[in-house]
Amino acid sequence: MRDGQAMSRETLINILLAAALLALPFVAIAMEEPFYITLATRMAILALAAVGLNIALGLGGLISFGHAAFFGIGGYVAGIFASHAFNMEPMFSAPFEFSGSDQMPVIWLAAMLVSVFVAIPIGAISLRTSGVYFIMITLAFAQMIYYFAISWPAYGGEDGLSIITRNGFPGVNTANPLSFFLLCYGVLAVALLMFWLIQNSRFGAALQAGRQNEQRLAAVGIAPFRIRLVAFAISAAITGLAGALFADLNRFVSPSMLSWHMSGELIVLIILGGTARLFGPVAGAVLFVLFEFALGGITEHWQFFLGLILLGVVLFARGGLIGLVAGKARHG
Amino acid sequence: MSTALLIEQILNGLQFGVMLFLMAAGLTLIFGVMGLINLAHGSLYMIGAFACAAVAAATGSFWLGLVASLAAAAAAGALVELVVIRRLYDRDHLDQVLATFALILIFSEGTRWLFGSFPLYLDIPSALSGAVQLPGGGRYPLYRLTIIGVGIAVAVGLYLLISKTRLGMRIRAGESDREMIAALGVDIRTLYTVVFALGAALAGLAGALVGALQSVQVGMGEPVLILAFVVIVIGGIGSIKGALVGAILVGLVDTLGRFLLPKLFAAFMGPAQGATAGAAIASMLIYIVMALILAFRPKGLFAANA
Amino acid sequence: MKKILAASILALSMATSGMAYADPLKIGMITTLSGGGAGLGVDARDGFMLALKQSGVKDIEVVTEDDAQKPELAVQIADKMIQSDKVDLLTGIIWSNLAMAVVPNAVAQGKFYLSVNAGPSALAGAKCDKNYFNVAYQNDNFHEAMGNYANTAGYKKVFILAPNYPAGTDSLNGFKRFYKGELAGEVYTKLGQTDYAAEIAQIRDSGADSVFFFLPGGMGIAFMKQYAQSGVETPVMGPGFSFDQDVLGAIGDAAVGVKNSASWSKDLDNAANKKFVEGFQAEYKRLPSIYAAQAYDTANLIISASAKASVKDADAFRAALKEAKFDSVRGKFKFNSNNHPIQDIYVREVVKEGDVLTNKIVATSFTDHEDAYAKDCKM
Amino acid sequence: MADTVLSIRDLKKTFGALKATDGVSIDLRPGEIHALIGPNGAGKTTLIHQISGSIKPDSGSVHFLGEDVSRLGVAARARRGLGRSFQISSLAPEFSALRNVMLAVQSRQGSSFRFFGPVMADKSLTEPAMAMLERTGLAARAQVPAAALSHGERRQLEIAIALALGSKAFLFDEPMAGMGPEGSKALTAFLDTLRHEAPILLVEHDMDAVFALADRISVLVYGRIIASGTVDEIRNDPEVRRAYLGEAS
Repeated sequence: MRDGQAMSRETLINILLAAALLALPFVAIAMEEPFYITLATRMAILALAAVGLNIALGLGGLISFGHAAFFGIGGYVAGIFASHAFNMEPMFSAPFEFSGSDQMPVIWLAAMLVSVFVAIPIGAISLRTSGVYFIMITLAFAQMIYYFAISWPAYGGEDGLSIITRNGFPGVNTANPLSFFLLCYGVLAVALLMFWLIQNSRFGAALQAGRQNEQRLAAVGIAPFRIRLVAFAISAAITGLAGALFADLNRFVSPSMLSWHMSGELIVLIILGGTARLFGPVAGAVLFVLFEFALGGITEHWQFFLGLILLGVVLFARGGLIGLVAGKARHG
Repeated sequence: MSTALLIEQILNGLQFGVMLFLMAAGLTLIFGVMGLINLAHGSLYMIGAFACAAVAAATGSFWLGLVASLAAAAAAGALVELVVIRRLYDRDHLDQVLATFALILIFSEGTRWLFGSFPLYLDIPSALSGAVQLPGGGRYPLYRLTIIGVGIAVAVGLYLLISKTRLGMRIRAGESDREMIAALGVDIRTLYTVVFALGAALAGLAGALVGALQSVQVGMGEPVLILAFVVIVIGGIGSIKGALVGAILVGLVDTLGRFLLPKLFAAFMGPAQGATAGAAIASMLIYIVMALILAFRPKGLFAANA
Repeated sequence: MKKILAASILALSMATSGMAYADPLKIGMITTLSGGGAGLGVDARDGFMLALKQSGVKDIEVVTEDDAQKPELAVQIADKMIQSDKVDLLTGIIWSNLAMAVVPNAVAQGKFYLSVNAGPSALAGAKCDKNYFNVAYQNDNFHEAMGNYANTAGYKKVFILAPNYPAGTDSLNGFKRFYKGELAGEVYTKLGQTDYAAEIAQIRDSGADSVFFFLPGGMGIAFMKQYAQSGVETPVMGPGFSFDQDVLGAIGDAAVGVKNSASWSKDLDNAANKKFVEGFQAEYKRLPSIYAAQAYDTANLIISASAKASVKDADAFRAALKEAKFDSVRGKFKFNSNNHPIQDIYVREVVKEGDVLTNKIVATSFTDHEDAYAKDCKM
Repeated sequence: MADTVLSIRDLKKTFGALKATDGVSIDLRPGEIHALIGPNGAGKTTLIHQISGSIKPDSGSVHFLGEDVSRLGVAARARRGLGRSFQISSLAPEFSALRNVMLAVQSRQGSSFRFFGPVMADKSLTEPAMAMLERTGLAARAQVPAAALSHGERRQLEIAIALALGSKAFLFDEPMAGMGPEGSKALTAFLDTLRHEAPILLVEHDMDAVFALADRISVLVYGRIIASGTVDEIRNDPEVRRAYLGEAS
């Protein structure tokens, strides 16, 4: 029963990871290092974005090199809504007048809807291709949106858009770093639960079968295209939600959230933690933010060492952090 | 708009396309033979440019620099293949993306460590300065014409190499059947190293040629890398012919789009508005073209294995 | 009573020796030290540190971190410096988009921010803040100066060119604000574009009598090299960024003779500048750029203010900053109502001194120039 | 056409200069096993691909249960009850044998867009799947990942999946390939009973099995059906003997 042991070990690691991330801000308060709360929030939000990508990439085998598009779209929804609400200018007047919102539930919903709205045409075209073509066409769409954001003057273009005060959430003082962290952590927990449910559902079975063998999926009468398109849209919605939170964390959104580096980083988070693992994105985000933070403080050439570490992970730690500690991926 | 200007812009598009071809040829060759996605191809381009600039500054000769750029990029390529890339052939694309993404970080920061933070100087050789009279009254820089010539020469050279030589036969065999080539007694590991070094050398050559036109600085390879990927995807991954056609297409579309779209928009929206709106669409144009082509031909124009 | 007296005597003695301070001051410097834009950040950091070293002050501590030219990373570093390192004051950002990300947050948390380079229009106008001081310029200033210069130089038909992003459109708007002639063409290029053959062909075709361009960093280097190689003879001008010490080496002789605008030049004749240029060359074995000069001024402004007031007394410290009583390498320097400089802007020409390309001042475009946004600033 | 389950009319497909399928017409009637034989490279697998929908023919039609399915994709044809096994086993390798079959059960039930409810706890999926594994003799291997199954077991699993789909016709592409004599014998017996559930279009090289099972045989050579008839007719057809059997003997 090696598999059984590995499974329980992975569960144990997942629990430890979840507890550690939750504990970090409280440790920060005890140590009087409030910045670590920000760091923990960043970890939670990046993990959330990667959980979204993990649905497409981990479960569906759809290597999207353009998920920054949805991350940025979510961010811009938060920024644009907030700026209209702040200036009390209507965003549009027909069919009804709408002046943005500074309430997170409204913004989150909009971020997810807009992401899905954009993901469906992108997915519908991209999913006609596969392999490297899919990687590159998703990148191309993200680049289109990136250049559009840079040259669109209405919302700051390259300069980006500031969110003057962090958007609110009913009953929560979001300006308090700890409260905002807990909010993000809660969203992450819900997303992880959703990922787990999907992974074990009928939809998840079809999605994963499609990754393993597209021909087989079609031969049992399930069209891979529709399954994948829905997965791509769900994936985009979660990453878009993360983008909205990221904008609120930084109180700022700019086209760099849409850049191909960002897409690359999201992929890095997943592989670093362990592809298609429930907590892979969490492990990846925690590690990546720690590396970035610790190395940036040590040397000006931190990117050089970050590169070396990433390379080491790919070459010698297949299956990422969780794979390294928990053993081979489970079957089933 | 005069005919001379249009001819000049078409030549500009051609030159840009040829430059992209030098990048894309190596990328598509490496993908076709080894099935590897190499994001670090832009770093090899940068290495070529830095090697050329450094050697040209030390010796005063652009030509020595050019030789150095080929040597340095090929050496870097071979080294990377031996140390890192060869472990990635039987991995999925995901691992390849991450590993070569990591290589970009290492190469970029490593280069800055070595050469400092300021852009380097590299000018075109005096023998190639000046302009050539075009039919129709225009003038065109000799150096850019030379780049077009080099690109065509490389295209012909690659064609001959692949269709007429033993190495080319092995490359073709490697593309279609890896096991067969191993059975033929060809040392496939050496073949892969050679192909990778060849692709790297082409990138280095492009870097050196373009370095004389542009700024030799860290990160210069990344925009070109993305364009080169667009090119090979449009052309059909693994196809040298596709890379050539895709490169020329992207070069022409991008150059003419930048030139014509703002004029078009200005006719409707007025000069200042039209200039920004036209420029915005122009910057997205090649990606739009790529999406359109893939929507109708999901494996590009000349898919190698169709 | 005795203690206070002793302290004030101490302070007085230090003030006279030019190294006075009231309280320890911790500065967070966020700047670009990696990637393609690292040259500017390195110069800014070096200029800043040179001023601290020359002054000999001991109680100013600087923590420096690399923002990799990424806004999100800059925000994170700013948060860390404010929350963990407990800095009193932030500075160092080169790029406008990073400044827009960091500055509003930093001042909202009651910290001071002193800009060594970026001067986006929003922060000069509607979004100005009492704790935000720009020691460099407002983004439009150098472009306005070139627009004004184009008139005096007698240009009637200028072709203008900038990347398609906010600083690019601001730049061309700044130029047009003062330029009175007609435009031979107005072109926006892709941000990060490296091949300008198509644009140069248009310039040649347009019949322009001169070209004004704003293409920061590698874009400007590429444009100038290609322009020189194209054989087009139309004179070129631009803001000083594309002709400063950090990039001149890479452009080469193609830059010689080009007119450009800046608030500072190596040959400005004043004691502070002399001390700066000589000190910089001795310390770093290269000529300083305008980024180094602006950062050097920023450091000296901070030193002058901290000698007068403790940073813990924000109102007093702010007043001391606003007085701007320091020896600027730009000769004269004072703040406008929106905490942006009122200063002279010069026209410089690229010249060759021995083997080294550098600038010399040939004209003064503006005297005591203010930016166009001060009226929108309600402080 | 009321008594034909599957009716293929005049299919044509060329790859470049190669005529892979050159005007093929085949019928499959209720309760029969129709064997398709032919030398290597005759175009048998290409033909199966066109019938199942993974390759588009240049011209011709495929009718299934009286409906023209020529324009439908693989999944749509499978949903209508066209079950197939592959020449080279095609399974979800990381999934257990049970989950591979459950996927077919899930498809037959018609809902793959359920995002909640763990499949392994869903008796409406596990029980029918388990029943199919029992029928094909794989029950003991239910929890083994498909990748770890033996060659013969994978063949059996493919058939279990086709059964679970509730197929109304089977396309089996060389199900005996790579099986030992024991396995072949068992499978032959199994297919013999299966024909009463749904007719089978059988591509097979094992001539003993073909002659034991087939009601009718069609011989495909260079993309053309050169002969079609009962076992005896085919055995005695001079053209077949020359083109195909002659080569074999």
